[in-house]
Amino acid sequence: MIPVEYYIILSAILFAIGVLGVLIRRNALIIFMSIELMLNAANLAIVAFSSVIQSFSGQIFVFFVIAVAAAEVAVGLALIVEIFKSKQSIDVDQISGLKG
Amino acid sequence: MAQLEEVNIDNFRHLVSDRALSGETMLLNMGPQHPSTHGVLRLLLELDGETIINAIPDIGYLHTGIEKNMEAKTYLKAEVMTDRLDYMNTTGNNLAYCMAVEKLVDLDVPPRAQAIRVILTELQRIASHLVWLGAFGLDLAAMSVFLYCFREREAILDILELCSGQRMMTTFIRPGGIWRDVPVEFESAVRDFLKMFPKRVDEYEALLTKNPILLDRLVGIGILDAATALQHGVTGPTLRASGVNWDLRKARPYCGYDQYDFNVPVRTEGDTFARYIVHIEEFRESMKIIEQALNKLPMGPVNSDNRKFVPPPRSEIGVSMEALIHHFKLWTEGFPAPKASIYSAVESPRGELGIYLEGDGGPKPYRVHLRTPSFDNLSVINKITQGTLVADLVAILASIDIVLGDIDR
Amino acid sequence: MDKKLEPIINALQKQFDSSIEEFRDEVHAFVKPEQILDALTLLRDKYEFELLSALTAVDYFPQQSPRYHIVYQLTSLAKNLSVQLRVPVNGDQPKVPTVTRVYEVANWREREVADMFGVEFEGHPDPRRILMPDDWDGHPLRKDYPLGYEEPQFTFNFDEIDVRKPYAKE
Amino acid sequence: MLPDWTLWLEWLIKSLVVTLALLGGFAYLTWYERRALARIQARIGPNRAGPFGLLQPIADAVKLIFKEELVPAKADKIVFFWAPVVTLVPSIIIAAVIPWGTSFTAFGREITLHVADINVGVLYLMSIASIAVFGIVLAGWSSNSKYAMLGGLRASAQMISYELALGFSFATSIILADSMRMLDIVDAQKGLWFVVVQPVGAVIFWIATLAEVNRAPFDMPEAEQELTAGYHSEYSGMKFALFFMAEYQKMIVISAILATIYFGGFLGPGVDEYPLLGPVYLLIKVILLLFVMIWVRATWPRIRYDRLMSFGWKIMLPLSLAITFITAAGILLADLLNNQIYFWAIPVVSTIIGLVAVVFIYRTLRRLPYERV
Amino acid sequence: MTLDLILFLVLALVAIATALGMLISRNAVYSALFLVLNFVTVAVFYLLLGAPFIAMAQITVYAGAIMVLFLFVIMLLGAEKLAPAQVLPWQRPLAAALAFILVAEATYLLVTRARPTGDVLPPSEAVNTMDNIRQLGIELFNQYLLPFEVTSILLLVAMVGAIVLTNRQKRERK
Repeated sequence: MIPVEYYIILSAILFAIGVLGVLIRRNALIIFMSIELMLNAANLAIVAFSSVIQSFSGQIFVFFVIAVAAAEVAVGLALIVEIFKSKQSIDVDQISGLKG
Repeated sequence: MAQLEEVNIDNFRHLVSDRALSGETMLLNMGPQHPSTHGVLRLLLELDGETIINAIPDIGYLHTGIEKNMEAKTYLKAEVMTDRLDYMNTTGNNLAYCMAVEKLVDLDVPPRAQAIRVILTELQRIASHLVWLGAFGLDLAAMSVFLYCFREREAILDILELCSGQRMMTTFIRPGGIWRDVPVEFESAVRDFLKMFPKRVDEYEALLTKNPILLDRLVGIGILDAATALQHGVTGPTLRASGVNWDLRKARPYCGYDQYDFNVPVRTEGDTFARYIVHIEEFRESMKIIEQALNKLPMGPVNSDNRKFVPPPRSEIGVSMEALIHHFKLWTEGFPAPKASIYSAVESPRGELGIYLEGDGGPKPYRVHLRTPSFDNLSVINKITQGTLVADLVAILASIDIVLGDIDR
Repeated sequence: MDKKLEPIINALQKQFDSSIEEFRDEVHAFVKPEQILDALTLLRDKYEFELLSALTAVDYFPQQSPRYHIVYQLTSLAKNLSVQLRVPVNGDQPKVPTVTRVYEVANWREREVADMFGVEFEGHPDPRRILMPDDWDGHPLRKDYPLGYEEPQFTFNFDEIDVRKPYAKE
Repeated sequence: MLPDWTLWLEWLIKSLVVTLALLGGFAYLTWYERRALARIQARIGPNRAGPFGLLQPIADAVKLIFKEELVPAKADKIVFFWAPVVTLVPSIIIAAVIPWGTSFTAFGREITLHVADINVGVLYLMSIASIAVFGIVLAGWSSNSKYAMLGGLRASAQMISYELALGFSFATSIILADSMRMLDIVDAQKGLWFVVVQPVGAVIFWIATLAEVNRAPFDMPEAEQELTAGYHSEYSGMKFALFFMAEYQKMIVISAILATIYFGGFLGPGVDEYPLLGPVYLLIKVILLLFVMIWVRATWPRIRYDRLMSFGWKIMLPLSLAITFITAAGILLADLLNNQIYFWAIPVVSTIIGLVAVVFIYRTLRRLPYERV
Repeated sequence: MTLDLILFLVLALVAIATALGMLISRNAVYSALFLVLNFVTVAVFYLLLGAPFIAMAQITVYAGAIMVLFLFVIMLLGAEKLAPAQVLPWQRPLAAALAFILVAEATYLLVTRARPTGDVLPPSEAVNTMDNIRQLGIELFNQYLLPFEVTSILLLVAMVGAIVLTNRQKRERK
């Protein structure tokens, strides 16, 4: 028997690591990956709760999150590729201007 | 991918586009060790993704200095060098060289020798086209065709072995005729081949010609128009696939090609598939020529009786003092040729094989230049591959039929 | 001489003052280096010599002037004719204008002649060596190019020759 | 809580059997392919080592083991080492859900003839297939060679594109069987193989698997005439053997999957009485399907890369969507109106759609200037 | 210590280690690979929690599609490594401290305030009660039909957006 708190703590740790990645890394791709990690941490908590209350709603919610994440990655990576092509870099410190 | 430091760009900076310098396009070395460069050819590709911006050939890896070597040998002995030229068309090279020597010293060849020369060179043409077709199929990953083609080529090599004792480097055609008369089995061997081969050509066609994937790979790829082809000195099947009806066998008949009835296959499309079709049709035309030559093969001597240039047959040496002297003189010292130059060309499987031969009155050629068709045919590759994909480059390269021995000499 | 060739040869003689040589039905017309571009353009455009079949050179060493003959073998597909232009070039600093603009096939052929004979083709778009390695010394088809002979290596002189052999040793 | 030790033992033995069968199958598939290719190409093939060359795979293995392994100087050593492993593992574990029989009784217990009977078996196949691409991408990247890189990128783009068509033809059989469990899918085919109901689905599945395992005519990633050997250009020795192994195991596994979801899996006459016949039937089906793969390799030229991609997206994807829809609609109508006519309309309509696709492909071929040839 | 707990702890360790690996790897390819491992581990958690469908979707979509896309982009751009630039000396410790506070806060809030009742189901039981894909599908297509359709439109929009963003020829023509 695993108390659901364990899952929640794990999820919080993973989420915090994701936040840390967004804060300290400058590579736009790794920042993007950190965001994915945070989404995953949230998903994990949702599925854990869903298991506790024995309802499918949580799983369905996670299913939607995964679908949205796929859409987000498609657009986000396209943006990063375009930024790289115009700036020759994906260092977020250098991508500060709003005009290309 | 900024990986320019791996290639020294200084030597060919003027050949690639500006985008290569900024690293926007990729430079890729194709060869000298690469399965589909048909020998040791290096192509420096400038790629945008997989689209070819520039394909710069780099040749010379097989350069053996044949022209220089031939200057150091007598006219008779220099002939063996020509076998090593285009190793897919050895008898054809011999023929070109012998015709050049015959023209330089004004030597006649008896009709039987002419007919045998025609049969052998046409057989060799089929063999060369077979290797072409096999390699072409292999480059498109139709691997069975390769083995089928080599099976048939084997039959031709057997016929060559029957005549000369050698399978590839035959040196069977000699100035003034041929080395010796063909054996009695020759005719039946060639007839067997003629009987078997048409069905095999149909088989290749069944495997390839209407295959949708093959059509997709070939039609409209690597289009070479007639004007560009002539500008680049392209000859042979590649030129004929671009709509120019130019075949030295028809235009300037030699060896009695005018007695035979055959067509010169011409396609106007100029793409890779047209080159394929021309090659396939040439199988059939060559078979026609061989059959006719075999049917009216005249009897008689196979060598000119001009003993000043042609060594006497072995049988005479034992009984004739004069023959012995001629034999000795011709093989040690050689015969003198006039101080003049000639250019003589034949139609090799790849195009116009021209020999520029200059004598200085002595027994050795003063200058031999071999105008080899693959050399000029390859020079067009950059023109016709621009804008195609790497996969197309392989098909185009295979279709223009290069032999590196022919290019580098 | 072929009847159809006569007007062409006459035009060459008139326009470029070229001398004519004939041997076994082949016609050689001599032109000066500075005229070669015009002569080839004339032959290509007016007399339909579409194909430059061969472009090579001959070295008449020890003779100094003209030491080289650059040979242009032209073929007319339309008329089924051939003619050869020869350009005598002086021995020291041999220079000929490039004909790449008239016949593109000359690009590689001229590179080959430059590689083998050291004749410079002025204005050539890609003046690299073609057959010999880039760092090669000398021009092999010149008659004064030293011929290398290699002494046969037998058991009795194996080590002696091995020392002199130019391969990489440890 | 803990399963008793005999169950553990049973699992262990079954996993070992599957793994070893795949390893041995790989070895003898190379022999089979070489012999079959040789027969097609009018030659003999390996016949020196042992009777009929049967020991040839062993000789090859010994050679590869003792071969020197080269690591390119600028390669990423860690990834370069792991890439073959990452390629090989999915090709073995994917076989876990394939049932090779029902069950039989031995040693006083019932032994089921499959390693894992999970109820999302088909989804498992999909997810393992989707991570198989990693090894290839990593091999291409870590070799630090442009050819390998191009091969790796080609492979992954190709596998991702064809996964969709593959997924839809999985979906078709799921709809037909009304379950994602592999055993249920096989059971549903008692009396009627799905290939009869949905022939187009089987064809699409087969074409997509050819692309998925990089076999001719879709062997773009390793097109040796273009990219020397693609992503494994720089590999030698045992690491190369691992890639080779992965490719051939994928061939076997994917043929087994095709046999399972469209050709009735282990079903065959008498399999109910003698469950041990199941693996035999499956093996026969796999061998026949493998032969078709080899046959195709011997006959067809390689398709061009951009055509392959457009074929995947423009033909395979819409076609597989269409047949999924037709199948679902047919079953729904048959259920609602209680009329089997609609069920039998599925093969008819799908075949018509498939023929339309073939005609479309045929019309778009660039062959018009050569109509008279 | 039951078997479940041991399994959980090991997997949790792996998940945290791979997440940290993602965070500190110098090479973006390594980061991506660590993240793939992390996603696979999370998928195993889903299996333990009796959500096999989500687990498989996680592997297929996250590991098989999204991360491959990431790898693609990293390799295409050649952006494995960034040139080192000056880092503010206090940035990293501050970020770490903030992250720690975040963990503490989240744990505290989630565990004390929003305390859910009960434990998660053990795997053996979860398989029996929760593992009903048919039920999941029915619920998805009845109760959540609208969100489902909206998601599909979202995916379509994202696809069009990605294609428009990267379609260079069109822009060059303009």
